[in-house]
Amino acid sequence: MTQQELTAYIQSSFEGKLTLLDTGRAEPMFEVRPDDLLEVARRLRDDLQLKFDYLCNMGASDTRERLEVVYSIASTTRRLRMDFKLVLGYENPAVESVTPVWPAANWYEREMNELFGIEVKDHPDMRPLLLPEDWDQGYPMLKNWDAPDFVRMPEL
Amino acid sequence: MLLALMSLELVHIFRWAYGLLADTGLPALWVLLISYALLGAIMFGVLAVLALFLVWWERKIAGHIQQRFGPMRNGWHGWYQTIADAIKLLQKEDVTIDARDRFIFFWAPVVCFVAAFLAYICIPFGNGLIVADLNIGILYIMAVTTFTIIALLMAGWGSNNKYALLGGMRSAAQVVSYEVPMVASILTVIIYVGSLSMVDIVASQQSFFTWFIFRVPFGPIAFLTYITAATAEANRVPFDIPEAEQELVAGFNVEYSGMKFAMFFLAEFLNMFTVSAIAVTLFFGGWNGPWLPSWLWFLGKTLLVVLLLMLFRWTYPRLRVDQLMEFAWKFLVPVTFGNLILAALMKYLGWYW
Amino acid sequence: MPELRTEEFQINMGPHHPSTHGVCRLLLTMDGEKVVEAVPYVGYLHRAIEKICENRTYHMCIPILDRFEYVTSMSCNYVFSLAAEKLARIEVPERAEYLRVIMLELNRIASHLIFVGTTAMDLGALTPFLYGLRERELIMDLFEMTCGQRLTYNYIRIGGVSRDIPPQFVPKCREAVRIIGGKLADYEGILNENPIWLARMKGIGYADPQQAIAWGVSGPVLRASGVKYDLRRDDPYSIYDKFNFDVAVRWNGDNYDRFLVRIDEIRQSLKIISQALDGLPEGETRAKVKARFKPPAGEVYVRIENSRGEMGVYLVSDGSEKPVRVKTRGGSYNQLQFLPEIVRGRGYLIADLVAIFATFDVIMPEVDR
Amino acid sequence: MGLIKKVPVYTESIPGGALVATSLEAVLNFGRAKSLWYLLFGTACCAIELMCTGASRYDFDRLGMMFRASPRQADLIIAAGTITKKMGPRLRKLYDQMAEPRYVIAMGGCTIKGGPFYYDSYSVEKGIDHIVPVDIYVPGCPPRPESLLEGCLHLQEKVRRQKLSEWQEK
Repeated sequence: MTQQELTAYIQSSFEGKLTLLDTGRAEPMFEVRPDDLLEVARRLRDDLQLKFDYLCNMGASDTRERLEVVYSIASTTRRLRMDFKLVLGYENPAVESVTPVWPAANWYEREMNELFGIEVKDHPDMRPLLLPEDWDQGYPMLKNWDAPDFVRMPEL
Repeated sequence: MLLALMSLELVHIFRWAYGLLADTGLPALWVLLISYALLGAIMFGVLAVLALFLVWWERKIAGHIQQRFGPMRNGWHGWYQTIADAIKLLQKEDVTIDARDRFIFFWAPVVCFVAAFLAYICIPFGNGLIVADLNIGILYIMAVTTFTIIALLMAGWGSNNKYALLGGMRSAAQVVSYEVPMVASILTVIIYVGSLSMVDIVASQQSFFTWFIFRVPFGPIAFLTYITAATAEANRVPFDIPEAEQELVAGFNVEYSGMKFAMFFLAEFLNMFTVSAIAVTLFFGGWNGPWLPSWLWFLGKTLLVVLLLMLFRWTYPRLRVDQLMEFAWKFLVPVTFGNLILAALMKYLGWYW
Repeated sequence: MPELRTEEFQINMGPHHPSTHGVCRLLLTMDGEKVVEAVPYVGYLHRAIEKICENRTYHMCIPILDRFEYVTSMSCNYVFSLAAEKLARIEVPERAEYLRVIMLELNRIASHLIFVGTTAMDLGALTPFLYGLRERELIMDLFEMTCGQRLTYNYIRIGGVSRDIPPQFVPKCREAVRIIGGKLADYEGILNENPIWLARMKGIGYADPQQAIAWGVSGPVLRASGVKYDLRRDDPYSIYDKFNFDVAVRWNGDNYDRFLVRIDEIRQSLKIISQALDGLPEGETRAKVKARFKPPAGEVYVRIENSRGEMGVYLVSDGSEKPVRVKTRGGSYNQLQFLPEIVRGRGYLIADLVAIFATFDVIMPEVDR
Repeated sequence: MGLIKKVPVYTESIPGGALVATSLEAVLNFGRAKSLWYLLFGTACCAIELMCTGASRYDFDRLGMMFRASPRQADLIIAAGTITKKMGPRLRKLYDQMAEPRYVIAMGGCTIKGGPFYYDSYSVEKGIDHIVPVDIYVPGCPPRPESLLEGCLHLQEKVRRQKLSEWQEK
């Protein structure tokens, strides 16, 4: 099942939920609305054609205009790979936890919550993961946050 | 001086000291005490040097097995490396944690050190070179070497540290359960010698073929079970779970530093030497040997057995606690008792030489 | 006799512990010797690699990502360069691809040799540790010959490799391959048939394949549980389809199989290297890449098969010379996440936990980034 | 032990005591220098180089340096690898648990001044000399085993030149 067939199949079966973004590259990048994330994720995993049972990577990224949460998934049996993302605003961003579908997302979500401040709803055990216990200086990975001894690299 | 001393028989030294002091009018008890103290001092000197040598030898053997040199920079092939270690350990600050059990924490290394030394009273280093030829020799040694369990338990409990406690508990369980096969394999020798005294045991193995290891079939089996149980007694790999570095950081001696740690360190090596000395006396005919002086034969054979123990350490992984216990009770004890019965049967039927 | 009141106590296999490679803290609730629950606390090596990369140009990110996984840092350079090349659609010359494969496989062998050493050391056998590192020194010489550094190479760059290999590299590499192939028999001699080793490793730490996939475990740990999933085959990158090698798979998913899978992988890597050495073409070793490398705007997630599983980089660029977002994914991250699932409620002793932790081969920079 | 610290005070007072003190000093320094037991402590890439230095090609054991697992028995801590803000207090606790004549080798750029890469990272301690007193700095990222061995030889030199009187405050 090549990438084109995969993209066509997804567009046909998920017409409302997953819209294709034209990044003009080999890997298809889809977009999903925050509220039907869980339902799409469950269908992606259980669909017999797709069987995306393996969450490769999940992370947030701050592109100065908006906050995105990107999920990269793959299927170990069907040799398929796909990415889809979720766009969130800057004021109190929140996303549902996909741990019921892919338990692998557990630590990714904890890290995302800690570094980006994206609140993850009904996550099994939300504890800080990487930062020191007494960290209270905001969310470091956001673009507008700078470390105290931050040295901006001079423009070339 | 050491060589001259060794050729003399210890009993002569005792009589010479006794005779010298007898006519000075000191009360009899004092004379006895002083002469025995002199013997004790000589024994302490010999064993301290021996322990230092063993520590250096183990690091060199480990080095060469692992394709590296071991201590090289301190003297020719690092011979005074252990002396440097000892001087350094002397200067270390005596770190005492305040949450410890004061009395037990302090006395644990002393008990361990003393237990290691007590066993040398009736080990025959050579012809006549024995401090006191007790007629219950081997039984005395067995009783004394189990003192180390108390020392390890005291160290484990006294240092108020979870790792140390685990190490202490493990060592108690291990040494107790390996005591049984060890004593049983010793009994197979005693049946044929008829007496517990070490000198008699050595006397019964005069010629080469009467060495106990050649009395097939129970001799070799008794030796193998004895050596396995002995490695467990001396807490050596693959039975060194009390101070398993990877699991319990440093086992029972996690809280000890400086001279206290040095005592544990030397006691471990002395235990190893005791255990191999007993193996030589029982199975390899003690100091019997054709041309060389008797004590040289004894030292050579014991160092060979010590080498065997060291090879174990650097080739085998470590057993888990429950596997170790299982091995002791489910395999070693039946084998040793079966061997004991076999030996007794052969003695009764007269099929031995 | 009233039932003996036993109490579970908590012990800290803390940030500094001989058997946690690096700084990982496991809070163990123990019932006597049995481990009831192991909760990992991480973050002791969190160096904020991703935040730093946002303040560097693309070429400067490569040495930073070297430290992302310092045991196989060739694959870190490679995965970032692959992502940048995919974004900018750069064609990598043939010789550079071959050199990259040779370096990646050599680095995989070096990482597995460290694994053999540290696993044996964690189970008490100190000698295989020294043997493993002795073989690894051969590979260190090869790397030093080409890129001058023993551990963090900065050799694979965007568009190819930094410099060509010296003439005596190929014969020395063939000799290293021959020696390491022979020495594997040594390790198997010491460890595989050793009854104590078998007793400590066989049947302990069973990882159920479905659960492993659900938790995102990848690499040798997954393949030891019977899932034949190797990115060099299933999501082919570079020129791996030119070499014939088979994926090392084992079926009963315990410690012993995780150990054997890695030994098989060393053999497969040796096979790949010898094939790559035979087919090494001539030609220049780097495509034309401007110093102020500005890829077109876009985002890509690229993943490769590293010695600890799937290593991926999610790269976002907006056309300037600094990346907008570099999200790195390492294999140990999910394996450490998966560890409590295996240990919970199976009554493993602390010695088993140390063995499982060793065969998971978790190193901390991948987890803490 | 505490006793050693009082020795120079008494020996200086008796005539000709200075000679005794200096010769005693030489012996004590020799003992400390020739057997530095280092603690198994490594956080990042430098820990791999520390392992290689302990392995068979470049061997620590030649210098009489044996690795010890518990801080109580170690008298040298080689801080190998990046020390993050979360790891700082732990390093300090380890240093405090070591027995008195203790030394620290700061191995690698990260432990000297935050390293060549992490100067603007928010979670890395810029050098460990404000956490533990450092004796020898071994630059390099990661430093080659030879430079680490040279660092140890320098430390042995430094230990041999220590004065007993100066030693009391340490």
